[in-house]
Amino acid sequence: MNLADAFDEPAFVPYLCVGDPSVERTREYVQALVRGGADVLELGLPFSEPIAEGPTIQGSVVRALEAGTTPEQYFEFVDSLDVDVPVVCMTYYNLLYQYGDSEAQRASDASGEAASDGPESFVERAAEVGISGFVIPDLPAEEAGPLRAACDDHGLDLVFIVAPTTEGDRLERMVELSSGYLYVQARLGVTGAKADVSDQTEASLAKVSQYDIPKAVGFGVSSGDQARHIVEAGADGVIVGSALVDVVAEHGDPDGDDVPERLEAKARELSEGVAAGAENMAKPEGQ
Amino acid sequence: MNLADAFDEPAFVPYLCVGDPSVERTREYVQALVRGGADVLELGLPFSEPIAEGPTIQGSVVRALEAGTTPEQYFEFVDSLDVDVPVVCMTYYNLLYQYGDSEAQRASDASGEAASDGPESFVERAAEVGISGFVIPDLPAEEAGPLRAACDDHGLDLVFIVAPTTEGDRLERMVELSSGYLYVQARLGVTGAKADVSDQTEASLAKVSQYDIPKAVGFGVSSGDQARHIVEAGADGVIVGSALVDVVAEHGDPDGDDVPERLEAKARELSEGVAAGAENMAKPEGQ
Amino acid sequence: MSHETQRGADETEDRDGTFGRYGGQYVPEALMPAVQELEDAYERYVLNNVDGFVDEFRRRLRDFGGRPTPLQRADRLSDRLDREVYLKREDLLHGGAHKLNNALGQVLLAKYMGKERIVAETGAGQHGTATAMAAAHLDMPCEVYMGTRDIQRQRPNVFRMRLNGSEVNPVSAGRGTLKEAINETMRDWATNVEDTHYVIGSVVGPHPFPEMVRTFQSVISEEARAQVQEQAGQLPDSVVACAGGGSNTMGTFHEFVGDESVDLFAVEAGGSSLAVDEETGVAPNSASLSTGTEGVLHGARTKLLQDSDGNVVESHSVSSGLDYAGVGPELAHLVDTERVTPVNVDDDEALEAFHLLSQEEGIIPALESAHAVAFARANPEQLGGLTVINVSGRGDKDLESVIEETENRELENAPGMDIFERAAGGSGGGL
Amino acid sequence: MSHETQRGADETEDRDGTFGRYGGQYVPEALMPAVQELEDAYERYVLNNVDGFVDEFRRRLRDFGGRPTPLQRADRLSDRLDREVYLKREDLLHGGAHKLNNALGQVLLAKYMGKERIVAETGAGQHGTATAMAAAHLDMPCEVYMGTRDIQRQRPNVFRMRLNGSEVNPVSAGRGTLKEAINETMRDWATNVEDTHYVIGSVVGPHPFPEMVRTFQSVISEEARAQVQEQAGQLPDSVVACAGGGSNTMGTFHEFVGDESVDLFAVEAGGSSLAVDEETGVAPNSASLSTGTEGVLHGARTKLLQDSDGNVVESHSVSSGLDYAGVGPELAHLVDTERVTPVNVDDDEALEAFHLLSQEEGIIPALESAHAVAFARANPEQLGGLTVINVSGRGDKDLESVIEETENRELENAPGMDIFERAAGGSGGGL
Ligand SMILES: Cc1ncc(COP(=O)(O)O)c(C=O)c1O
Ligand SMILES: Cc1ncc(COP(=O)(O)O)c(C=O)c1O
Repeated sequence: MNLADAFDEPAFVPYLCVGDPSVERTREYVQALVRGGADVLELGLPFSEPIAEGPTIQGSVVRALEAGTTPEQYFEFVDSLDVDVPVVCMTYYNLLYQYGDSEAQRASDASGEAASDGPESFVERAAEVGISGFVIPDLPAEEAGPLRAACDDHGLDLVFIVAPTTEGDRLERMVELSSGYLYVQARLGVTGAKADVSDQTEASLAKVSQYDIPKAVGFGVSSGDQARHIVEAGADGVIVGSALVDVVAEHGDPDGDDVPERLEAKARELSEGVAAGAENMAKPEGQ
Repeated sequence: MNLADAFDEPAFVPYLCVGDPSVERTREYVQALVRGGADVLELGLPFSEPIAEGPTIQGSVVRALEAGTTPEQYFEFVDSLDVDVPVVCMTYYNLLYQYGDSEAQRASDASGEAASDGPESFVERAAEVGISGFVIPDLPAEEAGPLRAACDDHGLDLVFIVAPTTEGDRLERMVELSSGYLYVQARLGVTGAKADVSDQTEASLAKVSQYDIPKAVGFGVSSGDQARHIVEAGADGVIVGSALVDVVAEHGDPDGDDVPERLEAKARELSEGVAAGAENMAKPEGQ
Repeated sequence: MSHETQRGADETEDRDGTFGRYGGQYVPEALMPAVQELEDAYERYVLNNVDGFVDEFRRRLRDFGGRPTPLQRADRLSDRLDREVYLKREDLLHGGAHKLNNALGQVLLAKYMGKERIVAETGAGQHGTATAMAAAHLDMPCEVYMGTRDIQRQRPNVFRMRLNGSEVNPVSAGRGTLKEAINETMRDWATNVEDTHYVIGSVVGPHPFPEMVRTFQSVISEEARAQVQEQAGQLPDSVVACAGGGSNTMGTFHEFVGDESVDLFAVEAGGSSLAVDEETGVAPNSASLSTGTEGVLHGARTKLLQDSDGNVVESHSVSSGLDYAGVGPELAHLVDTERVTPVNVDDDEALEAFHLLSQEEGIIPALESAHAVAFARANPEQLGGLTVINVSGRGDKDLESVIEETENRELENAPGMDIFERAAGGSGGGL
Repeated sequence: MSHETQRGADETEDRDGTFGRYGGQYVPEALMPAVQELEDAYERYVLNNVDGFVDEFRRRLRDFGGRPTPLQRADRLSDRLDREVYLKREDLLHGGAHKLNNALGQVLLAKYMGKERIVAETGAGQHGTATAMAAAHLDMPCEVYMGTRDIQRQRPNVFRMRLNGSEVNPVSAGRGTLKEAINETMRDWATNVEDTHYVIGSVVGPHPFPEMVRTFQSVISEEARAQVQEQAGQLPDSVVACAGGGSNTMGTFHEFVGDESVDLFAVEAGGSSLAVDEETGVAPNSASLSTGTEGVLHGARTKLLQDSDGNVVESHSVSSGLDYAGVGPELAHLVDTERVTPVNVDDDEALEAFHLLSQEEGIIPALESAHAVAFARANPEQLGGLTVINVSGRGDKDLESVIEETENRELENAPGMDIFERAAGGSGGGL
């Protein structure tokens, strides 16, 4: 499914890290999110150095790694996922970079030269399992050439994050390189649920409003109310991670806990917030 | 009593530190030593920095200071001592130097200038209580001018220690300055009982044999046998400290222990050793 | 954007802050403007001495830092190895390690840039203390991130940072060591990027850090190269430095890179074994140059210790300053091009060299630096007739751990430490 | 025998190794030949540079010791005190204090004299570690006497001596501190005088020690006098140094003694009070210049803390390196002649100055040196327009005790140390 199309109406984009606490439970959670109104899924592939994440998502990543989640398991999981919304893979560049090096190959070339052939194999495999695009927080436009090319080859989108600090030429270049949507970072810092919507949000949206690409706002969104405000401010989508991971973090007995129910409820709150915002936008004040 | 006269026959010179464990007990001990055959008494006045003493005598000095022994108590003790042998005061120079400064005087002159008038008052007081002479281990000939003069003024002897390292001009000068007897140090180092008599002893005695002053050997003598050997080697006296202090160190209940008896027995062993050596010296091998 | 280094052309550096296949700027978008601002400031102040930055830096290095540090002929080591051995004495720099060269440079640069706050990561605490000292000296508020485990292991350095007025922020993620502290500092920087400068502790991180840190540290080889020629009348046949991130390494090598006759040895921590335990995701070593593979870590493409998926593994070394899974990109490149020879020594050899230098030269080296000495000691024939070894720091910070590690092993030459029991027994006193 | 000092006439010294009414050679007869042999060797090698002793000494001070040490303008302290404040950075000398100047000189001299063994006393452990380093460097067996109590209080320095290959002999007599360690070292020397040299740790003891140690330490003022003229274009109006035995003091003052316009302040440890408790025989201070009286201690006539009988009392200071009941005879004489002004600061002021220098200048000073800073801080009007303060050592050795002492007081500016609990609590992590 074309990623950009998912934003025809303002979209709710939940994030979860795959493998926390297990791949099987992630499946239940994802289904709950879809039931709750998810329009796009950002699914994290856990990496050992999640430098763009705050404590909540870090914790989730650590649990997923401790559960032994590997890129291959991730791909199989997405492959077997029976949902009707596009999936975006969120991870860090080293995992793309390493993918496809067999251990044998690595051992035969301990010097590290030519051990890696870049992100090509990873993208190929992602395409195979039906992934629509990528968000790679440690890959700025400057270093994205090889991945952009591989994505183009395989018809995948590459989503860039526009930070409050992004301006001028860099902004131009990033918008140019971005496909699917623009990830508009609502505040400086790292991921994490906050009680208010940053003042930055409107300014950030304003500076990209002229570009013809869907804009999804993330970093710190935690309530339906916030989601509504963001959409009212002109966003085409709202990305929510930590507020959902907070629910996952409370998981208990795999057969008995109510995490899926609570995830679904939270997702519904958020997606309804998005929808309410969209409705208001149809009114006069709308841009 | 003239100190030199005490060495007409080879003399046994025991040392004890006054005030260990109390001035009163020292009195009993001293009487026991005299019963055991002491010809001269070296009585230590305890000083906080006994740098020439080994662990045994250090221990005794510390106990005496802890018991609160002061120079004035020492003088009163010697004054009241009812024995028939000359007493030599063994202590360190700072106590001589400070004596007679009243606290009031000191306080009125906190800068320290002219606070001390040298050893004069100390020597005067020593003469008053009947002390015959001094051994001051940290006062070499080079620094002894003022004390020598004060001793001359009051008719007291000043005994210098000739070390194994003392030679040539310094030896000459020390013999010249010395009166009463020469303290011949048997070995390098500090006081302390040893199981053998140092090879040094004979050499040390040989190097002073030409001088017309009694020679008493000390540092390390602990048995009657050693005492005999030393006298046979030409000594006019044998000084014994640590071996006696070892006995004192075992004191117990002040009314019930047998320290005086054991001191007397040890003194008898030593004085008999001295006497036996003297007898052998009367024979042909004698010098 | 291609930079000329301060002292002439640099053969190892390509365009855009890369060194051959290594380097780059793999950082979150929020940091890119800061990274670029830093590139500009680096060019302006450090490379072009605008506003007299370089003059002030050098003056402060001298007056505050104690530069130049001596180059000392090691008499007994020279006898033992039967060749001329010279020691570059970075242990005498203020703070006790080469780290101040960089920390002072960066804090001063932050001041020139108008930044109002410093953050830094630290592992063993050496970079943290150097940064705290520089920040106190230059009146800049400073916060240092440090793993909770390292905080407990490196108490004296924590005290020193606090005494210098820095905040120390505990990081409990992961094993609570350096790698996590770097992650956390990046997060702080990403949050406060507008008024904050991140003083990174080695020649790692996104461009321009690797080049900039190397430039600040190159004062080591600048001095050493002149000193050895003055004292010995010749260039050395070899130069030896330990390599964790590689800042003392690049600092010691840089001015010799163009001297083809000089062999350069980067000594990594072999730890207890060179293998990686895939099961536990732990490498019992920190030998990323010798055994690592290419990847992206902390903002740069470089050689690193990782599992087959690309997750970074925990490294290990008896020396916490070498205990890092990555290495500077320039050093990785110099190894690929065979200009630098990567070697390693294990924990035991490093401890033995620590004792050797302490006993025979009267210099208690940092355990990091002891690795360099250990390599020289074990491989004298590779050194040529004259070698310069960098003593990157002093060992005061390592006393407790050396005693502990020594007790657990059979080491040549290690002195006994029963003195404390003897002193407590209260025998002593008297001869 | 009267000596000329190396650098011209010396106005404070009279014949026979006395300074006015102070000095002399009050030692057991067994030591007199050794003391005289040392006088001869001092004249021969140190004063007359026979066999190139002085050249070798200076070369080793440079290459091994790290001389010259910087003279640094203290920017923030200058602002605070509203005058020019310069710091002489002896904290950067190898080993972390000025002590090496003397230890290296004496161990080298012992070598020139053909001695085969070194003994030394130590209190805080700074002189012991300096001697152990010098002995390792020059391949001389070394034994250091140290009180049992100091051994327990100064663990890191004990480790360092052991690591340098020295024996550490516990002394349990008395309170188990410096005074007893000196006594015991004298005893060892008296026993082994023929092949052994006693490396005394300050400008105390029998002649020629006070003069010789001062000569070795005078490199401090030699450098500082030239540096201040070069950097500030003038002589200072005052020079400030702490005084325990007085070696850093005399070293810092010596070359300025002839400069009549320069005020010299010797800062003693006021401890908790300037009184002496006659009852317990303890002085809760170490201010022998300010409150001591003339007497004989450790081989010299000087000012010392004693009771009315002449027994030496135990001194006290928060800074163990100042915790000594005597003081060098030359310094006592310079005080009597009013060339040097004796002053003192108490424990609290010293601790506050410790924190001030750590936080505002990025230099963690030894607690001893903090006394000098504390005096300057409290009495800026006495300093004139430009002052030089000697930072005699670094504070790494004092970290634990400063933390402890700080916790027991209300001090201006002291940083909190709850970091360890926070780190143990394991919260941290994340922003
Ligand atoms: C003394 C010392 N040497 C070496 C290192 C290793 O760092 P680098 O490889 O960056 O020089 C450290 C790091 O803490 C250190 O403290
Ligand atoms: C750093 C430092 N300063 C000063 C002193 C005091 O000694 P002195 O008065 O001899 O310089 C010591 C003694 O240990 C010391 O370690």
